[in-house]
Amino acid sequence: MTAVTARPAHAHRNRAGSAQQKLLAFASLIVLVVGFSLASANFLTVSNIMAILQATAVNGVLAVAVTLIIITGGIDLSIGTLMTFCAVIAGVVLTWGGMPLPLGLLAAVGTGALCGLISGVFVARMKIPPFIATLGMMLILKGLSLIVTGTKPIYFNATPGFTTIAQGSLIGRLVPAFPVPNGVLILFVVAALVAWVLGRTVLGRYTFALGSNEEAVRLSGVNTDGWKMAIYALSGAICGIAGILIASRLNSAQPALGQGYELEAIAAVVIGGTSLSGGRGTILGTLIGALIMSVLTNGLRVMSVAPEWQTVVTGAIIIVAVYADQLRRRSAG
Amino acid sequence: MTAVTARPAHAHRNRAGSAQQKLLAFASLIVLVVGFSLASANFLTVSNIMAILQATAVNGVLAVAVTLIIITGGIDLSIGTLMTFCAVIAGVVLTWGGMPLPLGLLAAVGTGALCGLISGVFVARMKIPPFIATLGMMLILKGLSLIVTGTKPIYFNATPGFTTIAQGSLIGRLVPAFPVPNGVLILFVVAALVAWVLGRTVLGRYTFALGSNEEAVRLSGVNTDGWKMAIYALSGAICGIAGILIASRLNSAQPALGQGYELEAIAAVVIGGTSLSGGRGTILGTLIGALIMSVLTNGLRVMSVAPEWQTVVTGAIIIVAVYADQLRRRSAG
Amino acid sequence: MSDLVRMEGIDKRFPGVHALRGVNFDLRAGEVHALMGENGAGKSTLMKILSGVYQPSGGRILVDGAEATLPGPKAAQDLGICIIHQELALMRDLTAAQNIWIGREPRLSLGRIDEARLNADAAAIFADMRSAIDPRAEVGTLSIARQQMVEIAKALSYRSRVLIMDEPTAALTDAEIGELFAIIRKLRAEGVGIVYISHKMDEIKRIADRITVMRDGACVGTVDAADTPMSTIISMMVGREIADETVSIPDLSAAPIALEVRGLTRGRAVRDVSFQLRRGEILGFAGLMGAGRTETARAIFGAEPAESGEIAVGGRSATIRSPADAVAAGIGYLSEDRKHYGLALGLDVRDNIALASLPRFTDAMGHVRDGRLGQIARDFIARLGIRTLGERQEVRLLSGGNQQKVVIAKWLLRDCDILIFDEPTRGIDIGAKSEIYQLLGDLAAAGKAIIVISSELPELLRLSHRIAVMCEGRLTGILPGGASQEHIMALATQREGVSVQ
Amino acid sequence: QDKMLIPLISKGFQHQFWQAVKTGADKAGAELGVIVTFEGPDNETQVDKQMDMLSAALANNPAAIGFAALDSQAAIPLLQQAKDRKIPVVAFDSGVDSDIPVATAATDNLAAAALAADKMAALIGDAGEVAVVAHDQTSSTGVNRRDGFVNRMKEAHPNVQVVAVEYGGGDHLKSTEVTKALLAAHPNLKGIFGTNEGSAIGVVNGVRELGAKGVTIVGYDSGKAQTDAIREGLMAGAITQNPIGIGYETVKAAVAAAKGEAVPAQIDTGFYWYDKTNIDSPEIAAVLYD
Ligand SMILES: Nc1ncnc2c1ncn2[C@@H]1O[C@H](COP(=O)(O)OP(=O)(O)OP(=O)(O)O)[C@@H](O)[C@H]1O
Ligand SMILES: Nc1ncnc2c1ncn2[C@@H]1O[C@H](COP(=O)(O)OP(=O)(O)OP(=O)(O)O)[C@@H](O)[C@H]1O
Ligand SMILES: [Mg+2]
Ligand SMILES: [Mg+2]
Repeated sequence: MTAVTARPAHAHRNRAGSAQQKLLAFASLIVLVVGFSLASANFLTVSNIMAILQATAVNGVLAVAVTLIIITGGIDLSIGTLMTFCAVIAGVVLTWGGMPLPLGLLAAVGTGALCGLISGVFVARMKIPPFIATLGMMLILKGLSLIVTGTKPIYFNATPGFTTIAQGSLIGRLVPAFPVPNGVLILFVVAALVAWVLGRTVLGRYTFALGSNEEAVRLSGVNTDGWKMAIYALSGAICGIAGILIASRLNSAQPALGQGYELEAIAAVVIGGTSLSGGRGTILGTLIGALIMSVLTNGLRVMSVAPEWQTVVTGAIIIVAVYADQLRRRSAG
Repeated sequence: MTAVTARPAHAHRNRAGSAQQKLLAFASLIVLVVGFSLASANFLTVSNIMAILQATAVNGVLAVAVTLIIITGGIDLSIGTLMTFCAVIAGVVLTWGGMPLPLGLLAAVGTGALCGLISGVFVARMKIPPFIATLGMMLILKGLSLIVTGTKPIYFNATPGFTTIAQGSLIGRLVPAFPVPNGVLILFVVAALVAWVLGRTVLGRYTFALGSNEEAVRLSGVNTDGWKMAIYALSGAICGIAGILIASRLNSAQPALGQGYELEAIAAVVIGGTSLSGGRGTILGTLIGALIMSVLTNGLRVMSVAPEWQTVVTGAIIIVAVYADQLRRRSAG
Repeated sequence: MSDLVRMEGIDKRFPGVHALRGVNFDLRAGEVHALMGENGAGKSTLMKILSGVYQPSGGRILVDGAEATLPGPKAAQDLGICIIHQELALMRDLTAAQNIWIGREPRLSLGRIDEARLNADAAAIFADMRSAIDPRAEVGTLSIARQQMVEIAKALSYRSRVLIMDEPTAALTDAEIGELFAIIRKLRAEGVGIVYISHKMDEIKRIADRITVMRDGACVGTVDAADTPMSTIISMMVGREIADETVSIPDLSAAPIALEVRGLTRGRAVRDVSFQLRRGEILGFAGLMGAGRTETARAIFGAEPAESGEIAVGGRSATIRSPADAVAAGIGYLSEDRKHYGLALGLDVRDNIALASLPRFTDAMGHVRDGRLGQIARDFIARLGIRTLGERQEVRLLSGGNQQKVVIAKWLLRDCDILIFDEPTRGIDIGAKSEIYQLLGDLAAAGKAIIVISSELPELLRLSHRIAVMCEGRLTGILPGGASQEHIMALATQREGVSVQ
Repeated sequence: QDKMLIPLISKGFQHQFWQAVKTGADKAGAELGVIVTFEGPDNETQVDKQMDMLSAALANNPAAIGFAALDSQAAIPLLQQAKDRKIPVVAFDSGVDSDIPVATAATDNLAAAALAADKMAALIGDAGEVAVVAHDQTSSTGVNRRDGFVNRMKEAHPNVQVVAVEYGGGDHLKSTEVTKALLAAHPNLKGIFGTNEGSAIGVVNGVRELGAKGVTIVGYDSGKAQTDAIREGLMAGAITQNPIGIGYETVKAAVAAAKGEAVPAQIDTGFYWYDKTNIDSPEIAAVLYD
């Protein structure tokens, strides 16, 4: 995964194994699911599976957002507080402003894109290291959320249907036995879209190219700064979606929430096999990483493991899961 | 330390300009100090300066520890909880075990080195990305601190003189007008030692080389894994010192504290000009970064800025300070 | 004939370095204009200015007679100027085809990339070049030679009017060079102006119409290639004559065996390779691109340990699982890819030279004796003629050839008994080259055992006491020094079906 | 025969206060022969994490649930689910804005903090500048204790000015630095109120490190460091709730509700002022923890 080394010597071999490789990436996840099912009869129930999926939605969307940034070789610490800020703006528009629902959603996504763009300007134009630029943004947005709301949550009681965005279940209406929450549906749609952008479009191509060798891309005559800003803006817009999801889930914009969520999202990305040094990564991996995280937390809770032991076991399993993945890749390489 | 600084293109100018450059690196810090002094008469008092210095001690030591790791191109998220775990072990040895003080200190530093070594094994031998390896360690150590203590703080009332380690003032006894707390003295000693290690010893040389191009170092016949583990162990030992400092400051090992400290320490390192992609960095920069952070927090509080605005302003100033540094470097070539 | 490009009085200063001093240069349509000069003379810098990468500190650039400003690579591209950089500028995580078309992807609706066309177009260019590179292969997995082919393909894809090639053949073997020249001739016939930088004299003779020689950042002169003898050009470059020596093969039958390799195998790249190397011997390795020479060397060195086979050093069997093992056993390996495997670009010259030998300059406390190291670094700088501001200059700021010399210095300082040099003179100027040949000869005479892998047959013939030839991962034969090129080529193309097993 | 399962979803678990609640809950669990689990997020902002915990708790088909809501509204869908599945919910620590919980075992934080304000005013002669080092700007405990204190001062002690409210996140070290900055900014400060254990200890540390004289410290909750500080006279006194009682009563009510017995809707577990004089009295000693 280091930019230079550990690359399989032969490109063909690389590709032939890739389908099989992706299947194997599920391995850690499946081992976990099977393990918890054996350990507790309450784990593999429909309602608990739905709870796990619901718990994955917000972190998953954030992880998808930050995957984009990480593939460019950057990092974004502001995703958590940006999510909150977008939720707050939705609250301002809907509850305080009394505007119709679509406008609120648009405001949240637009705010996300704008803030992402600003981070992008810091990073691309002003050449501030992404860590610092987004650390600054994290603090600024955290403060702004508190300032705008006056440190009190904004509730969405005045907006009928707001909670169904994440909590309702379109699928459940069709297949009552399988009431997948809309939040999860949205996660999958967002993930599919971003995977498509990454895999098929120019923006995606430049995302990988920037992470691989930014100078080479610049020397090829590409407007690297512009594209980078676009990527940050897109990522910000996705954080806006995460903001809508969490607001809908909590029926409120909680201004103090958000910090710490970036770490979890980044962890999901890295567990999913995306390299922090940029240039490689997949959305599928990120989804699996996010699922591993929520299966782990939920499973340990359902097993009624003491919280301090939950922490220890989570840490150990994350290491083991990534190590197993590492071994697999090495043997596949 | 000269060996170590970010190097401009020209060796001669480098040497000639380096003193001036270092002075300039202080610029953001000095601007802040001057600004706050003008804004509030209560800022530049001896006791407030001592308070700022004291507030820098723990974060500064952690930042020095993580500087080593960052220069190798890695990251360490476990420094905060490792600090706590070391404090807890000191508590176990001193308060529960009733051992003499030096043994407690040794236990803390030894625990730090051992945990650092384990992270090093994860990273170097098992090729787990540092982010994941140390995220896992962070969780494991967080849980272990709670488990060992039974979630209750361990107090050091039974160890006379324990609080003077950080809170006493050797200098104050000699120069009563300038009662620099021992904690700060320890920070400076640790920083000087690490700067020496980085600038003058093989370990330091390999630290930079690993961050610059690990594969080239490996292909030079260097046992890169071994050196990397040594660096992580050294960094862990320094976290042990931070653990002693915080325990001495609070006269207790608080098992729940620690998470979140890593972000602040890493921020200090990056503000100090060390690149997260490895290969370059200075301890002096890290110290300045840590000072900038504590001057900023203290100054805004002394100015009685509303807490939510403190957050916003801190974020903005961090961005501006790093941007100014960026401009300075660019103009320096 | 009107000038396509005219550079007048170009000046370029880097902090502390006056890299170009009032250089004049012109390029006509339909010519190959060779740019020559020692390492660090300023060739790459001049061409980076022409391609918009650097901004000149003084002077002006005329394109089609009109003054042009080139604030960035894109501006140069828009004027039809394209460059193949000396230091490969590729995105290693992308495929060959994606690299070639970066910034100009064929698009469908919605910003989608027409991947099929992208690959087909790339395949067409490779086919034109008669190169067997898979457009879908990830560039990071390709050998340095193939990466260079990708760079060339990328430059060709621009169909530009001005094509600058900065040492395009440094890592190529004769076969590919032949194909490249065929392409260059075709482009020349189409009226493209080509700037060609190379340190390989024979190439210049074969392809150049005019030659401009640079020295110390200034222009020495421009001459017609056809009626200027090489010796004149060389003396213009280095200010002296270069003696054209030939190898004298010592009798080594009594010398002890330094290295013995038996049945070394690693995947398809290295298949059952066996040979012996005596002390005092220089064993050359010849082969076509991808023949497996680099892979063999890396297997011996433990960079990618072999799957099977034995290695004996000094008569004793050695277990080599890592480069550290190899170096401990007295084997050194200079990689063909200096940027990724040879140098820590962010460190200075001194630290790079010291990288493999630090423990020797360290006291019991772990303290590095920097004074001594600095002295040694300065010695090497003088001895190899490394053009640098000093031993504390960052290596990434050195010219390509000078970087190569730093890697050589690193291994010379390590003082291994067995030295494997993979393309040691890649990008090194003719004067320094002959000095390095001299140096290798001296090392052998002093009892070192040396393996030289080179894609330049003249170099191998000039250096080697014996020449091993590889093809498709197998060692197809070992010839005595001074063997004929035909003989070597026959072994190098001895494919499996043909060879008698 | 399976034992009843009573999960308690709290607002935290690492802090001593929550550990004391857990102690009480475990005690009741042992006495009543039920299994009690106890869990809470890392900090009081993580509303959605608490929802996930509640979901996981419901997955285990508990007999009843104890719940300390970080945000009442956010929990309503899950509480509704509990109600539909006939799982009684007992609110603890702070109430839930809903009729779903069958009982609420909580401290009135507003009133408790008002008591702290009265005590502080009395200690500083009913005049002068005071400040608050709070543990959280948004959680209900943080907000209520801050507001209870500040509002009481405004209403009943007009000569006492609350000149600053700062937040230390309940982190001992951060609260120490906050206190030192407060003292630098307001040299005339006569009193500081720390709104939970970490904040109160931070205030004590900060005052001690600066060697500031004449600063009256009032704390909240207990724990060894606080009781020590009170005994040594560094801290004038503190409010303590009855966390052990909260835990105990919560489980007791949950078990009763699960058995279909009637439970009182409000269980006031009370709060107390303690200082040097009454710290060892049996009534106070019973509600302190360390
Ligand atoms: N960015 C830079 N900063 C400082 N010095 C530089 C920089 N780029 C090049 N130089 C210096 O300018 C001089 C000319 O370098 P250039 O790369 O043009 O040489 P060259 O003729 O291409 O040599 P080679 O044959 O080795 O490739 C060298 O002394 C080099 O060290
Ligand atoms: N068409 C191809 N695309 C990608 N890799 C190839 C191709 N053909 C051969 N290879 C790989 O090239 C490697 C052998 O290259 P190696 O670098 O050892 O050769 P070499 O003789 O040093 O030649 P050179 O360095 O000049 O390319 C093997 O790993 C082989 O699998
Ligand atoms: Mg060059
Ligand atoms: Mg090769």
